[in-house]
Amino acid sequence: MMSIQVSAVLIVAAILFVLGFIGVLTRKNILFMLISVEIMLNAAGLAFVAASAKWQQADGQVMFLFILAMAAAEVSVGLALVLQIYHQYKTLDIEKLNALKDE
Amino acid sequence: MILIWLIILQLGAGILSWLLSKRDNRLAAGIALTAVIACLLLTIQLFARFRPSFAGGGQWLMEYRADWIPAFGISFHLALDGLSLAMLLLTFFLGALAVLCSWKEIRQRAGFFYFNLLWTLAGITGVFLAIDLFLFYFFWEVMLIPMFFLIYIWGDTRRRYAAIKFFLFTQAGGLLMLLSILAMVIIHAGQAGRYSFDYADLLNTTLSPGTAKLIMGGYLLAFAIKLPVVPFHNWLPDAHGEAPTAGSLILAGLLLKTGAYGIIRFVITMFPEAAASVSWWAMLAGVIGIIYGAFLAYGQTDLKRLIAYTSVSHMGFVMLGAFSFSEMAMQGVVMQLLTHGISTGALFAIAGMLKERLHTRELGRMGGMWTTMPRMGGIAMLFTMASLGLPMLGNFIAEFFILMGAFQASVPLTVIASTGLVFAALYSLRMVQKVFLGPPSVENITFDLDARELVVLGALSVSIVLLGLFPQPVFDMITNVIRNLNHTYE
Amino acid sequence: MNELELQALLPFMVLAASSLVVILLIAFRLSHTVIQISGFMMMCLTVICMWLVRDTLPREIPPLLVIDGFAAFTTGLIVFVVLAVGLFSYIYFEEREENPKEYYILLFLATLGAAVLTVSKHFISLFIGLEILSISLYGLIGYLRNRNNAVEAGLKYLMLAALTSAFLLFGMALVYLETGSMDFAVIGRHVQSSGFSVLMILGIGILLVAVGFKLAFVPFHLWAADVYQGAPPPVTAFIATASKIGVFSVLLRFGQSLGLQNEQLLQGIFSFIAIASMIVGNLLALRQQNIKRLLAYSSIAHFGYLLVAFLPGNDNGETAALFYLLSYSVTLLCAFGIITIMSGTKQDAESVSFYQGLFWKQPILAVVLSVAMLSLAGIPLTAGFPAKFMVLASGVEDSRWIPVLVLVATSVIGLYYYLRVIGILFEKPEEETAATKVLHPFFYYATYTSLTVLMLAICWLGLFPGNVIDGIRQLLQLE
Amino acid sequence: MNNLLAYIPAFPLLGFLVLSIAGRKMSKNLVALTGAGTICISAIISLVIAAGFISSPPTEGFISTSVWHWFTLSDFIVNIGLRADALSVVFIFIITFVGALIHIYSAEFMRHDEDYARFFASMNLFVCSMLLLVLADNLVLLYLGWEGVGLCSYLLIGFWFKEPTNNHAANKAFLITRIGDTAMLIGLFLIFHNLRTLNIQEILLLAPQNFSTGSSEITLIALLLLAGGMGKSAQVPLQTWLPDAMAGPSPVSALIHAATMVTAGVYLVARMNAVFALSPLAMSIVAVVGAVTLLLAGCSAMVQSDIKRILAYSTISQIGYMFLALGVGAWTAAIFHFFTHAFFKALLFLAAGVIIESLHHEHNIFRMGGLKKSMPVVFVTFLAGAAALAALPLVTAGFFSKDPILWYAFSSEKGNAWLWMTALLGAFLTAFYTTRLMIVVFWGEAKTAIGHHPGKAMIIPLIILAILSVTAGFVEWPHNMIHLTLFSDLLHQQLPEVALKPDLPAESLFQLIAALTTFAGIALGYMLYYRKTYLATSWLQSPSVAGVHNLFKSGWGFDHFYRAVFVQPFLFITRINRTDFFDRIYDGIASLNIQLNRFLSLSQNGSLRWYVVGVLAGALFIITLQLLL
Repeated sequence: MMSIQVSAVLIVAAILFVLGFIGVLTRKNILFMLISVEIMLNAAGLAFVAASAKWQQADGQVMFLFILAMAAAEVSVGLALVLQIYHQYKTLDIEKLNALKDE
Repeated sequence: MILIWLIILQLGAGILSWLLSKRDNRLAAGIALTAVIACLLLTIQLFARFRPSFAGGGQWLMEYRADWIPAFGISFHLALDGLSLAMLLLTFFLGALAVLCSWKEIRQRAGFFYFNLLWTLAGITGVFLAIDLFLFYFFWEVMLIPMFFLIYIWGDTRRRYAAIKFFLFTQAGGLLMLLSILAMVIIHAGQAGRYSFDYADLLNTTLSPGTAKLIMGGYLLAFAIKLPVVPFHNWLPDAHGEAPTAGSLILAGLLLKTGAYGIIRFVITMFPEAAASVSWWAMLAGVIGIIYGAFLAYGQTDLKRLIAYTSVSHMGFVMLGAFSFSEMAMQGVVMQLLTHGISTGALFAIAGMLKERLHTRELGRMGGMWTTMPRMGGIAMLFTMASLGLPMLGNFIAEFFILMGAFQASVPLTVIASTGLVFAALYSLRMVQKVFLGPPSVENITFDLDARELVVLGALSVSIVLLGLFPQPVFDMITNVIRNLNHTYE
Repeated sequence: MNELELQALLPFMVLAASSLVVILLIAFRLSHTVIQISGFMMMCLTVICMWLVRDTLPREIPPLLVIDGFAAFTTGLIVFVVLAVGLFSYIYFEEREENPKEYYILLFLATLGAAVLTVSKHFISLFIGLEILSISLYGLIGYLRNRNNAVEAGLKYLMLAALTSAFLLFGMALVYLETGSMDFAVIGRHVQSSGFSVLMILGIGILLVAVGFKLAFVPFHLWAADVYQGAPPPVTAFIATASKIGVFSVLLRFGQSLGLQNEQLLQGIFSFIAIASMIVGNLLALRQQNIKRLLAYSSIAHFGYLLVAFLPGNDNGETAALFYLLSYSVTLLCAFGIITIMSGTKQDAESVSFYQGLFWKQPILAVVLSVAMLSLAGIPLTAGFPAKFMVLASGVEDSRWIPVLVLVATSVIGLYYYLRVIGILFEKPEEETAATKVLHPFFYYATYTSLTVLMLAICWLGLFPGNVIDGIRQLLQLE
Repeated sequence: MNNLLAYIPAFPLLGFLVLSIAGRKMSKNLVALTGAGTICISAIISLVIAAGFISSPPTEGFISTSVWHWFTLSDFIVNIGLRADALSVVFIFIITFVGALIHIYSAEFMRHDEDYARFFASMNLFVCSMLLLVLADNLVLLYLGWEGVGLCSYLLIGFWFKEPTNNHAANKAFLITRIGDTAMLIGLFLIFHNLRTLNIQEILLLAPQNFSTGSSEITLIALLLLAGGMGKSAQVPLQTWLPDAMAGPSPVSALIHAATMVTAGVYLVARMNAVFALSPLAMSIVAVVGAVTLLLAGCSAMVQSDIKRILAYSTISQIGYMFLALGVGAWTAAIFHFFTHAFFKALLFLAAGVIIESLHHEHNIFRMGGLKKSMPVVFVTFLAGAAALAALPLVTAGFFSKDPILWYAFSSEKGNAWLWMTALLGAFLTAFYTTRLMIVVFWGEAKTAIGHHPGKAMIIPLIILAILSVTAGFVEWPHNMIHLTLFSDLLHQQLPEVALKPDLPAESLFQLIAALTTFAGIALGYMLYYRKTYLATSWLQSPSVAGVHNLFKSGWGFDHFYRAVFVQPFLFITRINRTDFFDRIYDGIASLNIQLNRFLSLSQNGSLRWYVVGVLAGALFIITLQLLL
């Protein structure tokens, strides 16, 4: 097996993370924003895996499992809210959701 | 123990009158009056008891101490000396009159009114007695809240603005003072190895001159705002102008005095060198206050604002005297506190009585009141004369001593300050002329003082004359305190 | 895991069980009142358990948890908050005639999450606690899906929370990469031996984004007002108190173990955040007419104050922070209690003008709210004063003059809007609005009583903070 | 005798207290009885004391009593202490005696006024204050009396306060004297600063020991005290209040603004003679002030048409003589002039009051006329007073008191020809305007019908004063005539004698010149206003004469000058700063906060993506900070 530099993985993770972030910033559709956040979470997971590979420990992988579980939970709640939003606003454009603000 | 009773009595009576007010407004006022007069009698009794021992003995006539927050070395420490005693006498005297002034003026929610009044008085009492700095700050703030309510609820049209302005200004100063207290305590803790907020302990803190100046600055700013010293005076005309009569009376008569008390008790005593190093500037601030306040007072068209600005002017004398570091001026300062409390209190009471009758504070709508109200006119004339420093009346003694003492410290400043007497005459005479003299306007036909008002103003008149002619008991009361001060700055 | 460790964990187990109990009760189709009472009982049980196991403390439960005096205090505080929030929730939901039963599941889960945060000493437990808390909160915020733009608030919170969770995780990963451990103590030792490397600081910095978000520090504060406004008042109370207590306590523990405050750069960041939070929070609240938003902004400022106590990183600072959390929670509960009880069937009592003349209609409520506002403003006689005093003292002791002076200045600005609210309470009332309430009298009185008790607690803390301070110091084993 | 001293001010004080507290409920008779009665009692007591002084002078030269202890501050002890020496005795005699007469007169004069009690209360308080002023044994108490009389003067000028002009006059009087008073107060501070005492005797004793002659400190002290005196005694440049002060009732003008209060400055300078004697410069300034004043006021008096203003300017002028005398060291001459002036000027004012009252409050002399026939008693008494004022030689008191002043203005060590000539010119002017006044008022045809005639209570004081105006001078004769110097004998117990220049011309020559000047003045007046009345009117046609006339009439334009230089700027400042400049600063801070709030509120726009940007910004901030450092 080819050994991969930890730093290289880290850079990939960072790129993924930034890409996800850019997604959150640029997307107006709530679903795509959620997906972008998922990408960011997975980028973090990747970093954990890289770190645990560096230290030859299982902790990082364990953490990755937690991240997956958490992401799933989050998305499920998120999708429930999305449903409600679509129900109420008939749109998934995040820009339309601005009833709460300073006058 | 009697000291703590003075506070508890008022707090308790405040709650009682609030709770009972639903039944009867008069009852609430009665309870308040009884409580304050009881305190007054207690204090007079203290005065009688300690009178022989004013001259000698230790620093405190009486002390009470209990642990409060031991982790920080904070204790509930009250103590009485001649200065506090003098201020307490004034507090309860004016307090009783404030209750009497409100007798008819406050018809709505009287119970809550007297609650606030009494709690303010209790806070002021605490300020004059506390010698633990935490406790002092505590009372310093406690007196503000009920005062805020007094202005906010029972004030005049611009009461909201005035009340909030009042609170913000004093709070700003107060917090800086808290910082100074903390800094001092922590420096002391570094030296003594334990926290203590006790006055006596903190007096022994050694501070480098620079630090001392900074720390003193915090205290001084707080007291200067309260006093008030120009340019920190802007809360005062609004608060005094809008407050109900009793509120103005207590503000002018007592709250301002806490600032002066603080300067004497803390600034000058704890930081003698630092205070001496800024003394010229402080005196200058006092002088500016004297002149500037007088100019503004002359320009006002609102009676209560006019009186309020006279306070700015008169408190300038306090600043001038306190920082001239002369025993004579210091005696004058204490005297000024008492006499200004009485004379300005009386003027506010008169303004309040006029407002009850005419429903206005505008000078333009008054005039010729002497014809219809000769008694009030005469008494108003007396207090106008007191305010412009006529001999025979207490204010003269005070200002005379302050100027004479300050003269030793700085001739030019004293000379400028003395011209304040001319300006005092200007605004005082203008006030009397606008209100009482001139042709009587038809709409102003009204009734003269009734018995209750006569008691209020009569008591004030008698006391201002007595202070002018027999000031010695007051001087005796505070001589020892001021001697002790002298030791610290010699 | 030995018996003693299990004992130490007992309160947390009870806490976890309480949501299960609620699920079971719902399964048996029991009424809201029963659920409420049993929830109340469970919380009381938690408190009793904490009392029973006090002798086993402090105890580490490797590798994830440590249950010490600090944790006991913060957990106790959270449970106490939840007791009050539960009571308010009952009134709030009973009035709305909504189906509130599942709400309690989420509430207790969120409590568990916050409680876990207070005992965590490891990134994994931190993460788990935080996510339990967050995910429950999404549900809680959006619970009343048809009202008050709750869903919008829920979604905003969810999106940002998930986003910042990613930051948290990435930061953790970086730290883990540097140190090879996720245990605070091990990381701390690593820092002691080899100092802060660039990656490490970067990791901690990124991690702070998440913490800053949860505590609504500037510039991560933008969500706070919207969420506070959109969520039902009891939930807002929970977010403002319990959730923040949990996160702040983990921040404290993390900071303590790593000595974050000794790092010049991080110290600068913290100072900057503190100053910015104090200024921005107070300024934002200045003219706010919605009391929930106002409290949101005020909480931004208050956590800025708290950071001033955090900055010195010493025992006094910690004591001050804990006392501040205590007094702040009690005070906010009062305020939100009033909002809850004032809220009508159709609308939350949000607008400040709604409270005009409250004093002359319902003096007790008005006095409670005034005391709460004064306490927030840090005026003596109320808990806010000794709290602010201690924060200032710790700041002054450490000579952190700039944050301290900013604190003082912004307190004055803050005072303005608190006074504005108080003033409105004492204005002349508008014409009588017939507010009819058909509540079970017991709960009605219970709420009044609890509000009064809370108010008295504020005053007691304000007047005699000595005992509590001593208690905190004992729990922290400073004496 | 010592014990009696305290009663002199005590009775008027008692009267004041009774009247001010219960006055409104008392009948008018009772009020008059209280008001005038207390003064009469005081007058009797002071007569007893004065008699005692003359018959058997006390061994130390004074009597004193300490009423009570006022205050003590370590070594600074001040008592309410009274001390009467010869100087004070002269003053208390005049104050109580003339005061009593004026009170009796007022009892009738003010009869129909609704504020009868207030009038007598103020008058009694005035007498009490004035007595304290002259009896005080320390400067603090003196200052008390000093301000007290100022207060009463204010109250009485503005007695008819419904008329705004009266109030303005009262305010003006109070303020201008207050300026002088403040200077005097600073003088007191300076004295205390140097001598550590304010006891008058101690000051007089210590001053020569502590100050060298002509040192700047003593000069400053003397000048500051002089400033106080100038304010009270209406000397240039603080004289402008006195003509306006005539707004008060005539008895007030007689008592306060002619006989007593305005001479307080004279008393002060005489009392502090040792201080002034140490400063030649201050002495010369006193003399010059007096000289200038007497001339300026004399000029103004010539052209006034209001009878009381004429008398007011004349008063200023006469007090100018007293200052001149003081300035040249002729202490006793000054006091003697005060003594006689009190009688004849009080008389003139009271008589003027009668005339004004009878002519329906007519003040303009040109609308009077022909009163010689219709009011013979008033005519005779007025004539006596006018003759005394004009210093008609030998037959009037005014001559005996003014003549020494003229003489000393030249002959004293400190005097010179200029001062003498000024005084002489003043004497000429005096004679002229007195004649003018007499002729215009009493001769010619009646222009206003007479209302009611005065009653006994008003006539009797006039007669008494008229007699005194003629005879009071006989107690002191010029040295070269009869060697009778009762008055200066009395005063020399207290005041130093004049030091004369060596090699002086004969005194008689000067007396002759003075007498001729007086007659010249009378003759001119007679010419212009009796024989050739068209002359005056024709002169006034020419613009230069009219300009001078207006200048004189407006009191040399001092009022305009002060208005432009002091009053208007002050009013301007107070007006533009009415809302307090500092308030703008705090408003600025407040609105800054509000602007910041508005600005920050923009960030709370409800857009989630914007909030994400916030998070990004925060994260970037933290990261860049780390990367940079």
